[in-house]
Amino acid sequence: MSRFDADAIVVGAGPAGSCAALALARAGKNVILVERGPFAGSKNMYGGVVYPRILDELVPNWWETAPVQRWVVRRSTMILADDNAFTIDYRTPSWGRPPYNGATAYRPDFDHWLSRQAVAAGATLVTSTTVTGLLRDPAGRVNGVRTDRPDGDLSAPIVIACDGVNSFLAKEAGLYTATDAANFTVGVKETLALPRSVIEERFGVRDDHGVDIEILGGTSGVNGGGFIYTNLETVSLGVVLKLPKLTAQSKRPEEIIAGLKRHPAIAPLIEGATVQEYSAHVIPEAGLSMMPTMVTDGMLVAGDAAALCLAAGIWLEGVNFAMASGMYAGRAAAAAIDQGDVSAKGLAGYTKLLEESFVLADHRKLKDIPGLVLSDRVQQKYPGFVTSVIERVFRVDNPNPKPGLRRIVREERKRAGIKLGDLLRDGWKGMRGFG
Amino acid sequence: MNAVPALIAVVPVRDGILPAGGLESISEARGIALLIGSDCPAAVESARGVARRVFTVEATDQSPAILGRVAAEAIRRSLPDHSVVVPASPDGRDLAPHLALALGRPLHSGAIEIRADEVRLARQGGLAIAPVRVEGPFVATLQPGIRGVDFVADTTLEHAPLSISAPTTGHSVVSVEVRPPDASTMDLAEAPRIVGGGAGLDSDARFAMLAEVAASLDASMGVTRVITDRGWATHERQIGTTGVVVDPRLYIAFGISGAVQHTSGLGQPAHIISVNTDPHCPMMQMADLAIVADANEVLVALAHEVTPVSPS
Amino acid sequence: MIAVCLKWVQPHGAADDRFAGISAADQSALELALRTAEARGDEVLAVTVGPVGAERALRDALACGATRAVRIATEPGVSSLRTATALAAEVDAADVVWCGDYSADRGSGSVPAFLAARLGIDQALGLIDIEINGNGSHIRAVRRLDGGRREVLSVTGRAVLSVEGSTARLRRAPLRSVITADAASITVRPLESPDISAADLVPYRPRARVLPAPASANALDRVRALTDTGAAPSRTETVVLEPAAAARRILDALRDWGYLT
Amino acid sequence: MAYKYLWTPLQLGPVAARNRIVFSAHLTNYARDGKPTEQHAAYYAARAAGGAGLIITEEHSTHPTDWPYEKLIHGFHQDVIPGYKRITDAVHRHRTPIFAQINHNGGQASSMFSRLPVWAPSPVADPLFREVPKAVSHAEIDEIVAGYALVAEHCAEGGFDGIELQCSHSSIVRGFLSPATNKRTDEYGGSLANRARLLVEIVAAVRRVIGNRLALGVRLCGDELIENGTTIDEAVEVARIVEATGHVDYINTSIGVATASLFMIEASMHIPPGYAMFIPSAIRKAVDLPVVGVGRFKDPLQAERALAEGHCDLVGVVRGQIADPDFAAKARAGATDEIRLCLSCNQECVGRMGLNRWLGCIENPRTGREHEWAVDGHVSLTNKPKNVMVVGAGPAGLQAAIAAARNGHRVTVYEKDEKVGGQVRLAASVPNRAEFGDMIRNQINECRRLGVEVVTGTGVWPGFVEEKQPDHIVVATGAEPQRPWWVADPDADETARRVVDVRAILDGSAPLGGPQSGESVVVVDEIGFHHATSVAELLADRGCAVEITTPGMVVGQDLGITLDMENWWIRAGAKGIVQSTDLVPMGYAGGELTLLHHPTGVNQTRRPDWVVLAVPPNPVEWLYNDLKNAGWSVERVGDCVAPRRAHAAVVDGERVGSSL
Ligand SMILES: Cc1cc2nc3c(=O)[nH]c(=O)nc-3n(C[C@H](O)[C@H](O)[C@H](O)COP(=O)(O)OP(=O)(O)OC[C@H]3O[C@@H](n4cnc5c(N)ncnc54)[C@H](O)[C@@H]3O)c2cc1C
Ligand SMILES: Cc1cc2nc3c(=O)[nH]c(=O)nc-3n(C[C@H](O)[C@H](O)[C@H](O)COP(=O)(O)OP(=O)(O)OC[C@H]3O[C@@H](n4cnc5c(N)ncnc54)[C@H](O)[C@@H]3O)c2cc1C
Ligand SMILES: Cc1cc2nc3c(=O)[nH]c(=O)nc-3n(C[C@H](O)[C@H](O)[C@H](O)COP(=O)(O)OP(=O)(O)OC[C@H]3O[C@@H](n4cnc5c(N)ncnc54)[C@H](O)[C@@H]3O)c2cc1C
Ligand SMILES: Cc1cc2nc3c(=O)[nH]c(=O)nc-3n(C[C@H](O)[C@H](O)[C@H](O)COP(=O)(O)O)c2cc1C
Ligand code: SF4
Ligand code: SF4
Repeated sequence: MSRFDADAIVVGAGPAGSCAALALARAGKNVILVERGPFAGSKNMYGGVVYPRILDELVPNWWETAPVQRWVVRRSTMILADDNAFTIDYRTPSWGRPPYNGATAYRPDFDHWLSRQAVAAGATLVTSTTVTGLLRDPAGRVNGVRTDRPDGDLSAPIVIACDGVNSFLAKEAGLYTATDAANFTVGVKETLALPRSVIEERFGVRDDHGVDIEILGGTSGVNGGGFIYTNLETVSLGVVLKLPKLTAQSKRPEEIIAGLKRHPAIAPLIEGATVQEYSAHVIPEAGLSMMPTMVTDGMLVAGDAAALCLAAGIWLEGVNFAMASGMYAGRAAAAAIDQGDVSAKGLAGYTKLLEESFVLADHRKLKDIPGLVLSDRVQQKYPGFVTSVIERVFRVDNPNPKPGLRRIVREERKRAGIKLGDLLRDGWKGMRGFG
Repeated sequence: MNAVPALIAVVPVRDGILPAGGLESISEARGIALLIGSDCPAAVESARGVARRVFTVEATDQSPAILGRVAAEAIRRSLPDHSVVVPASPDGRDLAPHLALALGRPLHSGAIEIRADEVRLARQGGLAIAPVRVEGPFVATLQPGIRGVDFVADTTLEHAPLSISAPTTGHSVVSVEVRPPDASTMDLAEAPRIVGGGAGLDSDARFAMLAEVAASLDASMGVTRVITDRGWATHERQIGTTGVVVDPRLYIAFGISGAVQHTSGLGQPAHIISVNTDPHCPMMQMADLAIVADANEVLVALAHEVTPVSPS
Repeated sequence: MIAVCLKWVQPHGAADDRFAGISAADQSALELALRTAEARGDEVLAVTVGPVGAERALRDALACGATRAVRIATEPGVSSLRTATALAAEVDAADVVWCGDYSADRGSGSVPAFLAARLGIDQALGLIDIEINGNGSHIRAVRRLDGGRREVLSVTGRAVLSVEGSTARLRRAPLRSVITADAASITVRPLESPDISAADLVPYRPRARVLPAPASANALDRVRALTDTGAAPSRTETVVLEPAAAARRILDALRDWGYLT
Repeated sequence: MAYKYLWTPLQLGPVAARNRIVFSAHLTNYARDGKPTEQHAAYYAARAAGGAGLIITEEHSTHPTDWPYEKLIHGFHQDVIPGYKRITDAVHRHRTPIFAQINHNGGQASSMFSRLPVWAPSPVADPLFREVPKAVSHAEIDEIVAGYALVAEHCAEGGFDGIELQCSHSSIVRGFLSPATNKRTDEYGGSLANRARLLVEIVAAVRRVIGNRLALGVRLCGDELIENGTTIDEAVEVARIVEATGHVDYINTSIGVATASLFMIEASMHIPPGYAMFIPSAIRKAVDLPVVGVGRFKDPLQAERALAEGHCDLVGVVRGQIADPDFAAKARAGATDEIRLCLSCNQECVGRMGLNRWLGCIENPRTGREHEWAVDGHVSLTNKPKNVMVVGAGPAGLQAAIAAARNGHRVTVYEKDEKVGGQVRLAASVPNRAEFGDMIRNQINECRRLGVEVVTGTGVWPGFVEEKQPDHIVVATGAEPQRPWWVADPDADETARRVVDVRAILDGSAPLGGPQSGESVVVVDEIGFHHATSVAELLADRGCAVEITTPGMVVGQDLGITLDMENWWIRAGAKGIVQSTDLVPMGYAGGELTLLHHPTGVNQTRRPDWVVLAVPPNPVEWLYNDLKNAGWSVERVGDCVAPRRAHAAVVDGERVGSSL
């Protein structure tokens, strides 16, 4: 053996870390995966919608063993105003068959499962151990980590930081320029227990099929969005809120979630449910604009630690980006070790892999979206505007003749105080982003 | 209602003091008991009104293994067919396994009730019951504080001292001393005597005095929420719904109205004294001795009585 | 040799053993076993009676410094006496056997005493404070008695000791030991099948405790007794007194009730 | 505080209660024309949503001869079923089981509504209705039994999960059980087994129709608290008989007789919590069936303890959940502090029953109004938050602040005193009325949660308003004592200084009484509520010789509707308080009080050391008038509009605050 404890150390056994360790182990590398919780996933939010397409590469037929709650066959986007709602709804049975599109999962189960894949491939998982700092060689290159255990230094030519949002390792390595609170949202979520049959009836699904709904509006005037999705015997309901707004309006997230639960479009879905869990977590949201440098000498960053999370109101994706970036980081690290160059230059393959994949492509495409979706206009004015337009389109007001759509839009736009220019500009941004 | 099998309570005695749950075990055995330990006659006296028929063995060697063997012998000589119930006090839990082994009987530990054909054991920290069918004589330990004591008006009692000699052996574990309760450091929840103060006491300084008076009565100090809200005492002193749940034998309340949030946390003291200007508040109604007076002045007078004035 | 007995506890209702572990009391016992062994320059044997998952507890013990680990294989439902008998066969060479006071699930607390009986050695149970002398030959232990009393014990020879969870805080295992313990070997011994049924638990129903009912044959008197109004007989004696007299009255009552002599 | 038992489910026959908190049966007067209404559905649904473990509805009458009060649900009519469905659907949406209480009130009724003679075991007149009932024949007994079975069938069809037979405080079954009302010599009278025959027959008949799908419970009275009535030993025997039928899934308990000792059933704050616990504990010891304990459970820990000590298996929390529908949910979430504690004041729940009005709550303006709010339960947050100034931190002002803040306004309350609470603080400062003060505590808690700023020690005057420039002002300045015409001017007559208002006693400004002072006091009661009686007690406790006089026929007239009268009489008797009625004060001068005995027209005089006035106060109107005149956007609420009581203050405050 070399003078190192391992070929690589991965910090954090979230989706990013486990995939990184898995990729390294598959490449025959000796990798140690360090996790602060008593098991992988123990520190994670109770559930989530995951899009594990990327796993096809790492764990073929992953759907046969992954602990999944329901397969998402239906996705909706709801726009909520005061007491009314407008929903765009898509469903297809094909997402309910292999190879599947997305699933809801309990993160403690899913992350634990993923970490077991890495262990099975040969990675060493060390739990209940917190990484407290980086070790560097005299030249300043990262070559290991310090942990909170006695005799706790571990050395390796490469460290992959997968320690989640607000990654202090990435910060310690100087990979972030200043981050301010404006770049963060806070996610709060309730897990609500309902009988299986009730969930299936209310959400119109059967068997192990499920629904994922994203919500715009309904957050009591605090900029953000919401989501609801179905697990087997629970429904997860949450809001993602802009931090500065939350503080400015001195509202508590619990109040906002309570308000959302009372909304007439939401209340019937969750009536009679008992709260099983309440959790809160910070999410990096600003997309591309806040991403750090991804590599430095002897170190890579992946997943939330690299701000690779898309929380743009109607998307809340992070696990897929985390898994992908973790995998690419692992592969790039393995290649660098093989080539004997673990400097930033030797590791640059990682950035390239990210660029070529959906990871950065999606982020680039949607770079304006977080700003747009969370802008005051979209948050405060558009939901009411959209739903009143729809309300008037659908309203039957006989014997008065129906007004034309154009007139309705004009009148409602005026009433909502939205400038035509702004509307067009936002529309353009949205088209460019989502289109 | 279920008839209870023939039972005898085996109660370890230290210096004439019955352990927690001792009287309850005797009640469970319908007044039949074997007291074993030191100064049994004193313990017999304190069991009067509960026990009807008592055997005693003065034991010189108090180690659980020896005590278990002696107790087993005493059972064989007195009521060999009876099942045994032992209070699940620290000493009782020490003793019971040895007794069960010496008698060659099964041990059911942590019972809350002994029925005709079933012993109900508390499990998972009191969240579940394991009902265990019983055949033939057994040894069970009874959780203290659950059953309550049946006092009877007739206090006559039949006392039969037994003398059983135990082998004397050397020990690797020796009792050095038994320390009396230290009220000042004890968890309030555990305190057998509590002196409480409420909004009727008019200043921060009163609580320093209250603590002193409490100490000289071997009691701990408790307070109401009004007092913790005022910052005159720390939260671990607060008795009640949002504080500590206590279960003292003696409670002395100074200027406490006895709101349900307070008294809910009070357990069932055998004796309550309340000092209050309002003779009708719930605390006064709960009290054995209700004194209508200014609590502040009574406290001063009491401090004077219990701590003789020093010349300085 | 110093031995420590650890019980693997699966939380009630948990489907898998991710949330399982050993109790705080067992952790204290492990720590104290390590300290005693360090003082004596001796070895520590960690034993558990439990399922395969329980080996995680043994690995943790090895990582913390235990020398040897034995699992007596079984499924749930072994009585305290059989558990103790099986343990006794493993630890009969031990000078001091450390145990947790209560297990978190069954909680009968009788294993340590049975173990002492089986080994034929003395016991010191329910300890809350431990001092081990320099060479580990003498242990001074404080034990909780009822009514807030404490017993101080001196342990000078072979004994079974059981401790509460607050007595000692288990050390953090060094990182490298954690990694090596992952692959360490554990001796597994078979124990025959369980001898008690563990499954038949029913929800707790507290035992009935009857409150005294108002006794009078006269309805108004019963109302008065229940509402504490009027002159009806109740346990309360109400007196109006000057402060000094009140203080004396309190002390008299305490004497009458036997609190003061 | 950790709960061990309160949140665990409990199986009652085929039905699982979600937790141990029961919303036990109580009249609501929400029925119309004998049928349940939307008001019922929304009311029960709110408690289900708030986490109650089991709901038991008010009684449904089983027979046309039973119509003791107007708004009774006529369960024997088939057309109740749609209403039942509406209730059960609404409650089941929250996954809470709901049982129906079914009953025949027997002789505890009048023929006024039904125009049929009332039925009872024997012709013994009820003390309240004073009407001699018809002793039922065997054929009529069969009809009664059939009536129970029919109604049980209706309930099953209407979606209820269980049936409770009210055999406790007002029921023909109680009538049969009780030696006081059953004087029969046939097989339905005499021995307990005979007296319980009707109960056993009804149990069997009901079980026959409901089969094993529904739960069946029996509510028993543990002590009727009347002469010759059932007492605890016999109640325990009845419980054994009930268990022995093998048809019953649980036993509910109660104390007292509705038409004789109602004040012990719906006990007011004068009666110690836990007063009725000896009943479930004795019954539970004797039977294996789950037993419900009821009576002044105010606090979740108190409930937990009752369970832990084995007194009962379930706890009835009735008024606690009338006052706060979310009692259980808040307790469970650990937010005990946020529970709007019931005051046990009986003013708007029990009190309104006596007035034949729908059930409400003094502290919760939404009680009974859930169907209006519940449309979607959605608070309409304002888009244009206003700066609202509330003047006065009595119940009216605080409620206005709460309602306005709930709508999203920025609210500041100014109070001139150092302490909040207005008159309520004084009202709660007397013996055994401290719980009344929880009203303010609850309001202040809610203010804190909603971010209302409460500034004390700051009196408001027009200049102050000018300086603060609020968008809107709510004046809640309350009422102040006034001196009636018949009291001499103290400047002219020195002795008139010895005439003081109750408030002066309570705030300590009148130094009156003291241990063994032996002063004599006349309290003049022209309000007829707690004002006079509570101060009289306070002074009697301080050693004064107290007489209360009133122009009315009884002192504290309205204590009757809150069930405080009986207790007041018992206490007044014990404390030697003299009560003199029909006396109109005519003058006070030279230390002499002149009172006209109006039925006879004869003047009486008294020369007490003190005269204490409980007389109608004056509204404090000046600030409102000044602000109105200065053109401010201002409204007023509570006693400063017209001095009434606290419930009116809260209703005013809620109405005005929520309209902003
Ligand atoms: C409310 C909410 C809802 C979401 N919903 C979705 C969703 O529906 N779908 C979706 O795809 N994404 C969702 N996300 C985003 C998603 O959770 C993250 O993007 C994803 O978990 C990132 O994975 P990761 O591996 O980078 O980090 P994490 O999952 O945060 O894992 C980091 C790991 O590192 C460990 N760790 C941290 N620091 C240290 C240290 N110093 N030493 C050792 N270990 C350490 C942690 O314990 C943790 O296990 C949601 C996020 C939130 C907050
Ligand atoms: C959700 C909730 C939880 C709560 N939890 C708790 C809790 O855990 N513990 C707790 O204690 N409280 C709790 N409370 C508060 C509780 O309701 C009462 O307010 C509190 O217990 C009253 O305390 P007290 O008796 O000191 O004060 P008060 O009720 O104000 O009583 C003071 C007493 O002193 C008497 N008095 C006044 N002057 C004198 C004098 N000079 N001499 C003698 N007597 C005098 C008065 O007559 C009165 O009886 C809680 C309340 C709520 C709402
Ligand atoms: C002894 C007594 C017993 C009672 N018992 C009962 C009872 O049992 N049940 C019941 O329902 N009712 C009872 N009442 C009546 C009840 O208390 C009142 O009806 C109720 O308090 C009125 O509420 P409010 O908010 O309108 O006024 P208040 O309670 O009078 O409050 C007005 C507040 O405004 C403040 N204020 C006045 N002017 C200004 C100013 N310029 N600036 C700032 N603050 C100002 C005052 O200081 C006061 O705090 C009782 C009253 C008394 C006196
Ligand atoms: C307004 C009101 C009406 C009541 N009506 C009934 C009734 O119809 N049937 C019944 O069995 N109990 C009735 N009760 C009694 C309650 O079930 C309960 O025993 C009583 O309110 C005590 O409980 P609490 O202190 O939790 O309120 C009524 C109580 C109230 C407050
Ligand atoms: S006879 Fe008829 S109208 Fe006349 S008073 Fe009687 S009821 Fe009324
Ligand atoms: S009116 Fe009074 S007694 Fe009735 S529920 Fe409300 S607070 Fe309780």
